[in-house]
Amino acid sequence: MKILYFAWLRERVGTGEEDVTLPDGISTLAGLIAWLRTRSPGHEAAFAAGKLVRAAVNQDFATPDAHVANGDEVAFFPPVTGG
Amino acid sequence: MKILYFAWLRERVGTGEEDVTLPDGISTLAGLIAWLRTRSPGHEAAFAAGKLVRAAVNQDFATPDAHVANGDEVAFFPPVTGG
Amino acid sequence: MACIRVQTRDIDVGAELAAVSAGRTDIGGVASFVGLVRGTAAGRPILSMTLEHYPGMTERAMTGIADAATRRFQLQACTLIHRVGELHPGETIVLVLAAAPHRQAALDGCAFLIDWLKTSAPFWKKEAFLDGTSAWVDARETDDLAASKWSSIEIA
Amino acid sequence: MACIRVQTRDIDVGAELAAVSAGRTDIGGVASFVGLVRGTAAGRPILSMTLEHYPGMTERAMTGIADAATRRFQLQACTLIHRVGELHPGETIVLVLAAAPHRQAALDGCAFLIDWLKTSAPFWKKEAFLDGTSAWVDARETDDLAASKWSSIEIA
Repeated sequence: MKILYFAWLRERVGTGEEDVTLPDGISTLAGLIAWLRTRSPGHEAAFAAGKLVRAAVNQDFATPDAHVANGDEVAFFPPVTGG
Repeated sequence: MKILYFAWLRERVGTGEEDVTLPDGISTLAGLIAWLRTRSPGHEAAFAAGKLVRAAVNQDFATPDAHVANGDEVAFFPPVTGG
Repeated sequence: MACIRVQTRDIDVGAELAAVSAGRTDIGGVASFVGLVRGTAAGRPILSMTLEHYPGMTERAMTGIADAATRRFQLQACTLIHRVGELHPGETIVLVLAAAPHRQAALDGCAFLIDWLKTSAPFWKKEAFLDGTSAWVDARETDDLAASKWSSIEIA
Repeated sequence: MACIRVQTRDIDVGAELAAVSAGRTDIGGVASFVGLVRGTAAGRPILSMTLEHYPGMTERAMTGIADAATRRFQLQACTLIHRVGELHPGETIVLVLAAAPHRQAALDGCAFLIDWLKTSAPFWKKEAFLDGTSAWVDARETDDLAASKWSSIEIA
């Protein structure tokens, strides 16, 4: 699955995009985040911001209980600040 | 004093501007209107619209009890419809 | 910082907007309203619309409205341009611009200015219809209501 | 009738406004909001501001907002243009246009669009200060409140 990072999440993780294979047993956004945090200190630093991290699954805003599967595009970013 | 007419008041009176000398004893806008109505059938037709006539004395919106004197600029017009 | 004009020529909205913010970096937002001549009135096709004003008093009224909006919404700049003379469907009648550090003041200032301009500035419209007739436009009660909402907020 | 764009180049407000009303005589008013880069943030001088977006999702979100506004305010046309990349103080960040037969719908549609654009479209701003430091802009609670007032009206 494709994982995208924006703004300061991108800077902390160190990349804007990575391709990962979802481990068996993970099927929710919350599970995906818990697993991604273990991938590097940068990932851990990005997700440590907790409540300030927003997510989208296949370009729709998503909550932690959202279903995720290989083939999905999942993005993580801070609260939006455009306009 | 200078009297100005705008929009359909101008069309009914037949002129946009006239110079008049205020007769003795008239000192309010209401008195001026009563006198102007007697000047021609066109004036009468213009002021017959009654509540639809607005007025300004020296370029400020004015009510019937407003004081008027020779030297003033008095204008009559319908409710505004700009914008 | 108010720009007030009554003119027969067309209004260049881009140029007016640029003029408001030229050389400044303190403005956060500019809200605007552009009024256009519609092709029909109460379903009847219009050939043209002629706008008349009261030279002198009209500009004074517009200046008064601009000053009131500037004080009330702490505007950094505002522009009121109203056309007069004969206009045709699709043409611009009026432009209002309100600039402020943040968007809510700019949006509110713009709405205030156009509401008051419609109810308090001495302009009169006459519509010429395609069938050869013409008629002065009647003042609309909804316009007076739109302007009066600002007064009640001011008192509250 | 919605025009949605994310672009790096400057926004020509006059041209976008002309495009909305070109060849039409049914539009009575066009309300707009232009957002500009201010020269300071919390009192600190800014050198530049860099805007990032999520290609694909951002345009989808903007289209969704435009469709919602069009339905809700019966807009005849609307335009949402947001810039990305490096911008400098005084430059235009965003343009919103809302066209309707009467002014209130245009004004309300415009306010709705900019409130939602600020709270729901995936854009992120980073400010570079004159002193060499830089920081991502925090989301402001007042923006969420401005957008939420529309939801409560919808329910009422």
